[in-house]
Amino acid sequence: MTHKTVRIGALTRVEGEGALVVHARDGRITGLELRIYEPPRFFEAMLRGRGHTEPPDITARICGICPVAYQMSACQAIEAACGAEVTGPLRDLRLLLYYGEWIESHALHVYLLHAPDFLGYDSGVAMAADRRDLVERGLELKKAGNELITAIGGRPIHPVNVKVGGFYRVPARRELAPAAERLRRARDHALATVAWVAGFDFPDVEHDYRFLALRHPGEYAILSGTVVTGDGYGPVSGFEVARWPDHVIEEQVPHSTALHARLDGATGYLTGPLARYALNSARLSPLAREAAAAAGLGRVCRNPYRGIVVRAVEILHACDEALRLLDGYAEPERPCVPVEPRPGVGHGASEAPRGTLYHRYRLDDGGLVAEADIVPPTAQNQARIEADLRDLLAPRLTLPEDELAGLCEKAIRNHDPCISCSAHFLDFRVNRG
Amino acid sequence: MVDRAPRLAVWKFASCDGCQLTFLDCEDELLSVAARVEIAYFLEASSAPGPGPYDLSLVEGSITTPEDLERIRHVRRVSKRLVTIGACATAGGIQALRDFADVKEFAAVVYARPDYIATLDRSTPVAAHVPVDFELRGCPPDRHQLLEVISAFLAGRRPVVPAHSVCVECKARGNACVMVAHGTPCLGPVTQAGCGALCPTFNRGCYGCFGPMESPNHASLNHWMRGLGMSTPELVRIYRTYHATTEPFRRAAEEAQESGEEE
Amino acid sequence: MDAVVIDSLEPLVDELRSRGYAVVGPVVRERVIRFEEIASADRLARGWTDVQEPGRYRLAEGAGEMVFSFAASPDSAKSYTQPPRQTLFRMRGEQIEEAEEDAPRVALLGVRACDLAAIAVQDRVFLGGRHPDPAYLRRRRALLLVAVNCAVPGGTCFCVSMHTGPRATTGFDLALTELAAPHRFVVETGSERGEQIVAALPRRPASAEDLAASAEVSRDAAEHMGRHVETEGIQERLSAHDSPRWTQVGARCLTCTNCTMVCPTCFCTTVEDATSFTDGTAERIERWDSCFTLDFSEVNGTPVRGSNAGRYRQWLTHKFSTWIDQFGMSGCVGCGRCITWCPVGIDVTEELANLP
Amino acid sequence: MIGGPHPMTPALYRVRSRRPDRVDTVTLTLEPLRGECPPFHPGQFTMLYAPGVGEIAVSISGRARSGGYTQTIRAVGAVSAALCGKRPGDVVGVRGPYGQGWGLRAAAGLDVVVAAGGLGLAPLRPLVRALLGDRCGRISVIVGSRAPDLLLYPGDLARWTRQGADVRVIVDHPDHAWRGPVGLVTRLIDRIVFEPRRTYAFVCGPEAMMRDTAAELVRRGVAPGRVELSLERNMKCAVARCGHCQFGPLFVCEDGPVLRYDRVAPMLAVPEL
Ligand SMILES: Cc1cc2nc3c(=O)[nH]c(=O)nc-3n(C[C@H](O)[C@H](O)[C@H](O)COP(=O)(O)OP(=O)(O)OC[C@H]3O[C@@H](n4cnc5c(N)ncnc54)[C@H](O)[C@@H]3O)c2cc1C
Ligand code: SF4
Ligand code: SF4
Ligand code: SF4
Repeated sequence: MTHKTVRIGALTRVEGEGALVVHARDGRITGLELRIYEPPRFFEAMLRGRGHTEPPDITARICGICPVAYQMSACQAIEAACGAEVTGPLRDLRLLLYYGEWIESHALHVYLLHAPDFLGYDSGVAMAADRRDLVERGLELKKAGNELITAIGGRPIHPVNVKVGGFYRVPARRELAPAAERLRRARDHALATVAWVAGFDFPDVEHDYRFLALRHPGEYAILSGTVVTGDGYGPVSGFEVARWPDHVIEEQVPHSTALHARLDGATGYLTGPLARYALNSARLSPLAREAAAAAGLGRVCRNPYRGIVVRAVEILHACDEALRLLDGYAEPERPCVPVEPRPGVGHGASEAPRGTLYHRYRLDDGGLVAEADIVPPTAQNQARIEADLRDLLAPRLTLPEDELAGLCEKAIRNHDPCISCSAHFLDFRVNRG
Repeated sequence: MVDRAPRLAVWKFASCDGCQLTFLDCEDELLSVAARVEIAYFLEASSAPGPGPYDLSLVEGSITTPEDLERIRHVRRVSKRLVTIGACATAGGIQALRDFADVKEFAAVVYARPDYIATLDRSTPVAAHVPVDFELRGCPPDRHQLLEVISAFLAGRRPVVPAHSVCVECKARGNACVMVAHGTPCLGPVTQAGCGALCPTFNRGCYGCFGPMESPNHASLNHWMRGLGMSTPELVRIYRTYHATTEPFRRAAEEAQESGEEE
Repeated sequence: MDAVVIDSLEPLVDELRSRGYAVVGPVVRERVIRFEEIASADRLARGWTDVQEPGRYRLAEGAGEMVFSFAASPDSAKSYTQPPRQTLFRMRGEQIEEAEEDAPRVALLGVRACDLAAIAVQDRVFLGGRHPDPAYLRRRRALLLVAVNCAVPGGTCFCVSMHTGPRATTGFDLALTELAAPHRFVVETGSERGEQIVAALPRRPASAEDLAASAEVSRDAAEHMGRHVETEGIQERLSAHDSPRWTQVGARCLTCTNCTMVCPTCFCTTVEDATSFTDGTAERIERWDSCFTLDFSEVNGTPVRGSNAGRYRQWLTHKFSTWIDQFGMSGCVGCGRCITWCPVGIDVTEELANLP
Repeated sequence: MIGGPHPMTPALYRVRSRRPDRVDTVTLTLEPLRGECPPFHPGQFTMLYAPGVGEIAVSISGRARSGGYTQTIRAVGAVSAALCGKRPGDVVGVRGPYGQGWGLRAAAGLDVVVAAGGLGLAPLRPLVRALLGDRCGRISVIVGSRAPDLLLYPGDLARWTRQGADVRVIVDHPDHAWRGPVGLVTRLIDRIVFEPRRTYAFVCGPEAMMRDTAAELVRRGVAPGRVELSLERNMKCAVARCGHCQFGPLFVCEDGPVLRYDRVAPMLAVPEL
């Protein structure tokens, strides 16, 4: 009888703190726990009693990597609860801000966190010693995203200009000009990035994923849409964001401060770039679609390692679309639409760089938050990541442990899990029961 | 003595990762910094953590679990200088709102099995447990200030991180006061500078994310902001966000409550 | 040159621009009258006025075609004479080089008599002592001043008390008085530069009625000062260092520095050091500072003026009393900015009136 | 006409020699890279710039034989520590000399009391040297030091005694070897001989020490107009433009640092002035 334990004490090059423990006996995996030991921060509990204007700023603090995603989902959920809607140029400005975050976050992941895996470096900085040109290109891309967020939101992390109903102040066209200038160069970098990462050596792995993403009639959905699910081959089914609680249920597992999500009773679905691409690739900008085809992505990509290519394509799409919006930008007439609080429930979802991010709020008679519920992407993906790891390890258990550990870390990084986000969601109905 | 590059470590406790990301957001300077210092421990950015001791440790996040309490002592032991960055590490962060509530009830709201969750009753700043050489404020800290702390450390000078109010930067930036001109309540006068007066620049009142300035006069400001239409609960909430448990903001919220009762 | 009349500001703005001046004039931005660069006279804040009181400023609709129907803007000439932040020098290895920041030619259109008086105060501070500042002189020479005689003093103005206005008598290149029905400007010249510019404008000589109307504007303005200060015996009154009044105002003061930042004569600065990661260059920067910060008076790790009362007393006594000892003139020109822009409405005139 | 360098731009000087005085204190000799050291009056100070770290006010404690300034610096913070760490050959920035020095001439023909607390001896050192050089009256030098091993310039003190001055030292915290008096420097006033109505006094040290010493001398009959103190205030520019060192109507940098007690006594009595 042989016992084997693979341990990764602290996952590196992921956002937040996690660890992995795998137990095997007689060549069979008996336990696999992706542990999220990110300390619990109790956001949903803290949100109770706060004003209806506060969740965008407060929930931004859940994650410094994708604060805009939190702000957008929160705003939309509250606007929905209050019967308000942000449309037209103000919505475009929100999209622009969001594209900035996509570019920034994806560039960070592609260049500084993920690419070193394929090229055999410990870090982006180590990679810069040999390939400074590449790292500089990545940093320039990242900076282009950050500048766009800064021009609209004030700063890249926890932007200050986002408000329920729109913005506090809308930037003048001339204030956006430098960011647009930089984006033009970034678009070229993004094109080069797709070609570059497409040439990496990818293990030949495919999983039969069940995907979940937002879908929007006119856009490669980021800011809003309906929820669609499917396997990429067959037809998709969908539901309104407001029906989310009927379909997605979370449960707590003992080894983690995060919860696992189930979709219509089944665990292990995937959200994020692969899901978006599989369900919405037809809506990518023409330039991004071409680049994806040239990179050999096909219509659906089921190889998690190729996630890096999809991310690169999404950077390109974001640059391209942001430029289109910037070129047509006319300063909105007013910075925000009025949002009068009223008792009720609102749901909001948007596509964070790592996947669908859902918020739900119930406001009380005084316009204060009575309940809050947040389901971040990594929590949804955790079970699926564990499944990926089982598939990866099962045939390789004879390999030395440190080699296995290395393989696992890479497989986890494929999904760019943002562990900071995953440590704080719940479903009130479950807990109330 | 052999001249070697100073060794830098970046540590994370309960936080959103934003402060560390601020470091990675220094796109123009990152590689120059990496050339001057050895980034010896930075889990988010590197899978080759070098062993201690470290010349400079940047610590993000607050102390909220029994294990972290142990870990921060370890960090102190292996660090020559320890600089805390961000609201969580310097003030307990937003998660310190648990201090005003019952953490067990909080856990019960969030988790079906709160017994699985190991957590402390309070979220505390690093300085509550170990000596800290410098505290850099902000939720998140300002990129330029972060670089300034690192370069001041390298040059052996006191970092240029003034403790005066946001107003100083607001005026140097050429803003008109949003409170005076628009009647928008603003915490700028009681908040420490550093952000470059971002919120007023975007026509918004400061919400205090850099924490209390050196000599905050919240009683006077509260009185004025009431005149601008803020209610007692609104006043209490605005101080109870990212720096809620710092002494001045804690007192500011209490003052608002007390003066609210008088009226 | 005798006073002339012009009907429009357009040729004046164009002429100034053609002479290489960036024209900076009053415009409406974010519901406040601000001074910023304009490309044409259309941009000016025509038809707007302001309502100013302690701690409160509101833009309001003014008299139709009038361009200058408002009082002091939060912007004074200070940002141009003494920028908020300047690099002093850079040092690399054993080389030191002064940062000769260029002094672009700027025409300030719409400065008031109090602003001119403030510039005179700054001239005394930066040029009149033992260590004159060549950089200040460069900027000062590059500044062309087109004054406007105040017609509508604000609720916080008291230039009459400080003997600095409302009429511009000296220190300008050009001085305008805006008159209504018909809308026109009486232009006086105060320098050779000013005369050359006027000579290039379409103009006609000012008639006796024009001049009388212009004088009437100032007489009327002088009668509508929002505030008053008794300057007689002011130094004696301010020597009451232990008055309970200081504690009272200290309880209201936020030590936020706004009053000193908007004051056109407050000149205090501090220095910062910076070092570059890439080439080791060291830089010294001078930036606005304020006697309301704790660092300002720190000696051996403790501030000399730790209390709010102590800091407020320093500001008020310096402005109105010890400034006279130091520079032979008052540090206050009566523009009222510190009253309007104090976030909690502390009023220097009221504080002075309440001293024993 | 106004031209030339900006008043905030230092001249570059090279550290010629460095002498550690005690654990935290160092005396540097500084010589200009170009040209000569300008003349100075005892009691004046310079602004010393440690490149990239900052600039602080430091009194001139003497002129070296080579013509350079000697300046004694105690490491209390970043800038002073950086200056203390400078080695021969290093370059620093120097502005000045600045300020009003000691009223050497006013003391002519009178008994002189020189009272120093700690580092306050630094600006008094060139004064005592000058006094000993050109006059023959009674000179008493009383020095307070926190501990015996923190005493500054022991060699100078011995030399001054040989040259006829009455030099006395008192410490706060004696060690076993200490045989001298213990306590505050004011206690030494009892032990020295001077004719109060014909005495001129120069005092430098922590503000409380100066206040007490001056008050004691005046109580004994020394005219307040014949007591000089050297004040310390926060200084960023030393040329009356940064505003930091204001003391009532005075700019300590230009009107001081040496000021007559009759002028400043009422102001020293006002808290937070
Ligand atoms: C006229 C004059 C003469 C002086 N002569 C000497 C001398 O001969 N030898 C000596 O060792 N010291 C002298 N000092 C004191 C010396 O200037 C301070 O010790 C020094 O400024 C401390 O700066 P730091 O950066 O090392 O310390 P920090 O405490 O880190 O100082 C930080 C900041 O505070 C300010 N600051 C703190 N203390 C003082 C102070 N006492 N005066 C002015 N600014 C201060 C500095 O500007 C500095 O930027 C003198 C001061 C004055 C005003
Ligand atoms: S203005 Fe205030 S709340 Fe806004 S970024 Fe600055 S410190 Fe934070
Ligand atoms: S003290 Fe106030 S009124 Fe006087 S000049 Fe300054 S800002 Fe204007
Ligand atoms: S007087 Fe007013 S503006 Fe000046 S520091 Fe005090 S509160 Fe701020």
